Amino acid sequence: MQLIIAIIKPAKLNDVREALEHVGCQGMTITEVRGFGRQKGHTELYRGAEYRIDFLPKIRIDIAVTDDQLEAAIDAIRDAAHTGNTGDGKIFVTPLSTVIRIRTGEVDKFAI
Amino acid sequence: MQLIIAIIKPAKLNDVREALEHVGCQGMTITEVRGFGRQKGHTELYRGAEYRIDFLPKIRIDIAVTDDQLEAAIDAIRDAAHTGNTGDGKIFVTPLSTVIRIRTGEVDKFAI
Amino acid sequence: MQLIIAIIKPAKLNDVREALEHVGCQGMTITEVRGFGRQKGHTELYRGAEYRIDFLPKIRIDIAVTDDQLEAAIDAIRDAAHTGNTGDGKIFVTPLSTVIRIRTGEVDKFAI
Amino acid sequence: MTITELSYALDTLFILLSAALVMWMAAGFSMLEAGLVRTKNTTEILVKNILLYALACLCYLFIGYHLMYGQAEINDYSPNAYLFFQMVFVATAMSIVSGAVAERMKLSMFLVFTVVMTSVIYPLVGNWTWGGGFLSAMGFVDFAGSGVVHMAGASAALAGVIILGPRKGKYGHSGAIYPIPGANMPLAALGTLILWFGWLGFNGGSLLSIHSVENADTVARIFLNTNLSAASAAVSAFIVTRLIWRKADLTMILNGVLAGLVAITAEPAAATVISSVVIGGGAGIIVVLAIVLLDRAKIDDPVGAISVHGVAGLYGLICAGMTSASATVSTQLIGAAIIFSWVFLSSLVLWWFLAKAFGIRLTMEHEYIGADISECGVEAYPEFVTSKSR
Amino acid sequence: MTITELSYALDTLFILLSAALVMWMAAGFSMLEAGLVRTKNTTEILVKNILLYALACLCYLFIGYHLMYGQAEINDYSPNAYLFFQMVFVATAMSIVSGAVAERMKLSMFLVFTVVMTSVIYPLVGNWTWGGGFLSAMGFVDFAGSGVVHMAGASAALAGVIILGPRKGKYGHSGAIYPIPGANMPLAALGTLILWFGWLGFNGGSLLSIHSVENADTVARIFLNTNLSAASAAVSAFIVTRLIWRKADLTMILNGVLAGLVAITAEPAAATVISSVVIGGGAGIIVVLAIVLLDRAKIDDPVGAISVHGVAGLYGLICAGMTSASATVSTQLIGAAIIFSWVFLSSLVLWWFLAKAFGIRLTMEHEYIGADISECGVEAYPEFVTSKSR
Amino acid sequence: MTITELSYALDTLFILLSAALVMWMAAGFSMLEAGLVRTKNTTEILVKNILLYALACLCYLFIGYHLMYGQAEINDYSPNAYLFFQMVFVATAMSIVSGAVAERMKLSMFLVFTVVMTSVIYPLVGNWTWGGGFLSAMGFVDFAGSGVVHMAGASAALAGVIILGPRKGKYGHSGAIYPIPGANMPLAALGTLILWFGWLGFNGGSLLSIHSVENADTVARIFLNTNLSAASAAVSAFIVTRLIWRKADLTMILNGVLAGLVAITAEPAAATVISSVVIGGGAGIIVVLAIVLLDRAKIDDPVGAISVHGVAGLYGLICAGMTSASATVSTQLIGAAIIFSWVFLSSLVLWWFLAKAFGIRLTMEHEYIGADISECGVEAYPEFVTSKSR
Ligand SMILES: Nc1ncnc2c1ncn2[C@@H]1O[C@H](COP(=O)(O)OP(=O)(O)O)[C@@H](O)[C@H]1O
Ligand SMILES: Nc1ncnc2c1ncn2[C@@H]1O[C@H](COP(=O)(O)OP(=O)(O)O)[C@@H](O)[C@H]1O
Ligand SMILES: Nc1ncnc2c1ncn2[C@@H]1O[C@H](COP(=O)(O)OP(=O)(O)O)[C@@H](O)[C@H]1O
Repeated sequence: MQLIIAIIKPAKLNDVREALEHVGCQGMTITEVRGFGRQKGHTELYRGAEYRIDFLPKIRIDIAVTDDQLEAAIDAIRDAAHTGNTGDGKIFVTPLSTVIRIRTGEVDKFAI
Repeated sequence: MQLIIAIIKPAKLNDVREALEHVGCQGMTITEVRGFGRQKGHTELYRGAEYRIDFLPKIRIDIAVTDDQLEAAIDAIRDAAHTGNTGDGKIFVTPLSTVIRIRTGEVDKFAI
Repeated sequence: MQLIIAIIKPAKLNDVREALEHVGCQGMTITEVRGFGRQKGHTELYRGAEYRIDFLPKIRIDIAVTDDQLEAAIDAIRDAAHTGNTGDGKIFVTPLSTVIRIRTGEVDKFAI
Repeated sequence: MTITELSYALDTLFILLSAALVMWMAAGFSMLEAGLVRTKNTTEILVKNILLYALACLCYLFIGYHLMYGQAEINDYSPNAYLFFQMVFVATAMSIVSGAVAERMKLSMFLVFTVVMTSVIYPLVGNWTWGGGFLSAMGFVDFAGSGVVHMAGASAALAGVIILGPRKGKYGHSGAIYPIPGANMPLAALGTLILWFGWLGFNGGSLLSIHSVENADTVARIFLNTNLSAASAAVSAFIVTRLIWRKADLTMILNGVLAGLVAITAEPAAATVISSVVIGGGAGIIVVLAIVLLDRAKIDDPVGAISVHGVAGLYGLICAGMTSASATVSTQLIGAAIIFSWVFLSSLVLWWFLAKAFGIRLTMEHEYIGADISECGVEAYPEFVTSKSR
Repeated sequence: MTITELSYALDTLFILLSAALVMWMAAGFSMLEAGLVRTKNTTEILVKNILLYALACLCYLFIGYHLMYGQAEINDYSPNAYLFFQMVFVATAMSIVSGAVAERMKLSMFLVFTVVMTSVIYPLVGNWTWGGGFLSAMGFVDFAGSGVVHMAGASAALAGVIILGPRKGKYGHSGAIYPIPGANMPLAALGTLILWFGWLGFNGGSLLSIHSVENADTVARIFLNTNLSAASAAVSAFIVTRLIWRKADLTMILNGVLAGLVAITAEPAAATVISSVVIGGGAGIIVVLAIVLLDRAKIDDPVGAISVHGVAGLYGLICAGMTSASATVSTQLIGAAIIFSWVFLSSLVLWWFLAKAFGIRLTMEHEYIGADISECGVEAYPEFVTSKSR
Repeated sequence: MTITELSYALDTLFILLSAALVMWMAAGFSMLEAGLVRTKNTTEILVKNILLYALACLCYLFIGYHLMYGQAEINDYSPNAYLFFQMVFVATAMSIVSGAVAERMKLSMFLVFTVVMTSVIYPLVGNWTWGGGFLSAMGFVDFAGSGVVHMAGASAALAGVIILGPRKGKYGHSGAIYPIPGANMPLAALGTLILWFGWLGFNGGSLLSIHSVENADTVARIFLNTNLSAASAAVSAFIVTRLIWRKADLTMILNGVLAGLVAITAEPAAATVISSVVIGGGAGIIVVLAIVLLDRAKIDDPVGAISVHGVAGLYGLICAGMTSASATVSTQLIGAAIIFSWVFLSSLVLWWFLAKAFGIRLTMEHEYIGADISECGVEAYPEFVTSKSR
């Protein structure tokens, strides 16, 4: 099993969620994060002093998938989150050794 | 070493924390997240228009453990977070290659 | 490729970001989290009842690096986040099998 | 144009502006209570406060006023100004209840109670004291309503809290008390300051006349004393809090201010500046202790309404027995007992009946997700992440 | 000192305090609108509200007042009190516009519109009705401005919304309507309560005189009726909302309150208490339906200003045709049509011209990141995580 | 009932309502300051504001008033109304200090300073100017307190800031200036609008009499001019900000409004509408520049109190030298210098003594975690995640 961590633009959350549901992913966890990267931040002003905001709002999606779902899920995220502008975000994949569903105690692929 | 990522109901945080302390885990990091899964969301109303909220508040616990703590920690979380209703959450485990305590520079199992 | 997860004191975010840029890391994602550990929390008071706050504000930095950047990045974080007091935080490293840049579709080390 | 006409106009203006200030207290209660409940119950407490104000006005207009004053003869100022002033007073009594039963009561049952309270329960008390009834005949003094409005509201609240029980998670096994911090301190402070401001109209306007030198002096004394009692209570509540817990607990100071206001309300005109400072100072201390003791007694009152309006109201009535020329402490105690008994018992019966017949408490599930979603469908800060996506 | 002098002083005081309450309504609109827009547009709506108030005062002083009243002869009270009272009224009309066009209009263009609206468009309507112009000659009645202020403001807003289009993401393909919840319900409730309070001065002060028994009685009736209409509208809006959606939608109740206030404004003095309750009750129902229908018609009005001030304003004018002795429903309809046509058409031309010449809408990029950053450079809660690091 | 009685009553009512509006300014300062500090210092600034108001009332009652007015002979209105009005003025002066020293001063030391400031430092200035002292004898004019209240408060604040030093992280090595954005712009805007509203009473009430045609006209002029100066300053501050930074910085506009209010306060009665607009316009520009320059000079004033009340206060005194018939610019400058010297130096000595003897600054640890937790034990939004678990 694999854990996909996707950092996307907040505006794309609904599209990505729908794309993921479409390829059979029925669970995911999202976090409001701030990203730093090539995308330029913006300047803010406070009482005559300007300052840069480099960390921009992003959404992080954590989604555990079985090995055979992996490719479809990645493709779904990439396509749905894509705008072509800097700041579209990244997808990271890391292996999972165990997955447990707390309610039933089911493990691994039955738990995803 | 392993990193346990547990998604639980917010109401269960205190119980889980106590259960983890009980099995010897003295550190953890929590994040307020939103989960999407089998648990139904609810309908909200705004100026005559109804809309669904599918993402429900959850707590994510990240906890690094040594390999021999792993099983006890997982059991502790599973038992403490269990209510039997949908939305109880999931536990994911992923390997850690390195752990460092910033204050002392200690590494790996001494750093957990 | 490796994913570094660093938990640091909020006051150290700017220093750590600069140190990371210095060693060539141009992207990172941060999350506001709460940490529980050896650092003592504090007591709060509400209408005559005292209660402990054990979870303290921390910043979590997620940063994907290539294998050869790993050491430099870890050192940068450790040095910049260090104050010597409890609560300085921890660094965890976990392997990444895939990295994708959504904007371009580039993968792995080209995507970092 | 005659001088009597002008006096009529002046008194009418005075009453109307005072009434407007009392109306504005509705915003004070709304903000105070919204600040002291948890986020998940914020929208609902706002709905309750606005609807109780609206219902109180209507019920009092059609029923309560007639019970309270019958056919009052009013010649010195506009009768409608008088009606408006009395009307906004009722809402105050009811606002006290909403805070104490917050976070766990069904909106519908609260509104039913509001109708009965403002149509019947409160107007009868008002009649006995201000409508020429037996309490005033007895010599009982309650100038602007420490008892009639505040203690009465608190008595109804106490009955409600007893029938309702504490919020889930407030009290643990073996006597543990868990604080449930409110959501928003700036709102609570704003609400308190609104109440302080509005209270000048509440107490000042209760003289209902300013047209002579004597009355003008009395009104000025009332404004001054009301302000001083609140100020003094703020300081004494701060000192007690600091002595006991070594910290300046804002919510205790806010409750102190309100207790000072409630306490002076029974007789703001007769007190000297010194006695106002003393009365307020006592109120600030008493309310802090009352809050702690009620919490120990497992009376769960999220905003401290019972301590602020009930305990400090009773204390104010007793003080009035000392400062007022016409009353004695014992008459005041008897009057207080009568008001308490009537309001508490009638409310208890009503709450009990509603509880049996329909249930007054939210289901556990609804209490858990919060009254905002279950009763109103709107969260306090509804702009969730997904809506940012547009 | 003569009795006439005293009467002069009393009326002046009455007008000044009423005007101060109307000034305070600027805070009401600010908070209401800040509560109903998204966080990313909060600072900008606050800037808009403060600047529109400021500009309205200045433009009206230098231009609007002269157009509206020419050389008014004022003897019974201070002419400057009158000027101040009229001045703060203008800002109210303009506040209505800011809410409806929120979240997508350029600040600069909004300010240009403000200048023209408060210098010319509104003063002409005022002149026709209150400055001795043809509408009053016709028998058209609008005591405190259901039409002149509220419907006029809403007409300008409607024109703006039509030229501007809806917020991005509000309406989907194939008729889908997406709610865009506002950021902060406590602020919205506070704003509404401020407006309720201030409206007593808005309607009461419009009599401009309290010095006789008759006038004092009229002012008292206005205060009472204004309050009752709002209360009744709150209850009826609640009932409708509860019946249709089974929930107590706070924002609908708030809009109900405001609709009740707007509706009674056309004739708060002639109505009996019963008719005030009925007028308010109708307003609360109408506004809920209007909001839903306008949304279906893809008129995107984030705060409901067009329904509250326009639809309920028109309804209030019609009601005045029934309660007032001097007006008929048909005169009222004709008057309403004239006001609407003038304000709507002149605004439409102006908005259209501004749109063609300079563009009135934020760029898509700016709308997306929010007007706070793009127009003001300051977020509503600017203390971002990195600043905590110090 | 005689006409003199009625006049007495009318003036008393006028003063009491004005005083109530000034009392309400306490809420304005509370919200403004709560909006401009960081979240971690919000509860504490609320505590400070409420306690300073309460202490100011008590200290002035027992000590300050006697120093300031001795045995004043008052016949035309109720002496207690006068006392109440004077009392609420003192709190205003002290509120200015709390904002400037925010986020780093110990609560206890602030309260000690409050006692001395409101018992002695301020009352002496008041005595010299309004109590028949040498400044008034000299021809110095300060109608409602641009100097006596505002510049005095700012001078005490400046001394405090100098002894206290800037907040940690505000100024970097080699002259870097880091903005420390405040927590809550809607609260800051609300606070400013409350102050605008209350200021009408502050300036208007200062005439202390409305009973004649002349006085009524003067009060009306004061209301009008006060409002116009604020409106004009809002616009000019906006224009300057937009020209320099191309953005509409809300906090600058808010400070502009306040500067306009402060500036007109020295002589709101003599100014024409045109000169009020000019005075306000100047104030709006000056305050923006002052804020930037003070920041460069490393005077760390989180809310801009020194610029708003000090710089605009001085400017207002100078303007009064031009608009007032009785004063000259040089008398005004001399008066300003005397007020500044006395308040600044006595405060400096007091702050310095307190700093040496007890320490006035929070420890670095406490400043870092925030005064809310270290001084009050209550966070501004204390409902942390773990409490959701119940
Ligand atoms: N090395 C990295 N580790 C973790 N997160 C990263 C990394 N690089 C980028 N990100 C995340 O991806 C987001 C988008 O990256 P950015 O460089 O701005 O745009 P793009 O990927 O289109 O070039 C960043 O805001 C950040 O949240
Ligand atoms: N595949 C997944 N990847 C990441 N998080 C998941 C996944 N599936 C479920 N979750 C998380 O677990 C929570 C509970 O899952 P849910 O399906 O609602 O209940 P249950 O696990 O009891 O069937 C979700 O809200 C979500 O946060
Ligand atoms: N085993 C762990 N797993 C995950 N996070 C941890 C763990 N131990 C500590 N942390 C995080 O590191 C932070 C600092 O740890 P703490 O024990 O307080 O200080 P120190 O590392 O200096 O001894 C904690 O607040 C928590 O967020």
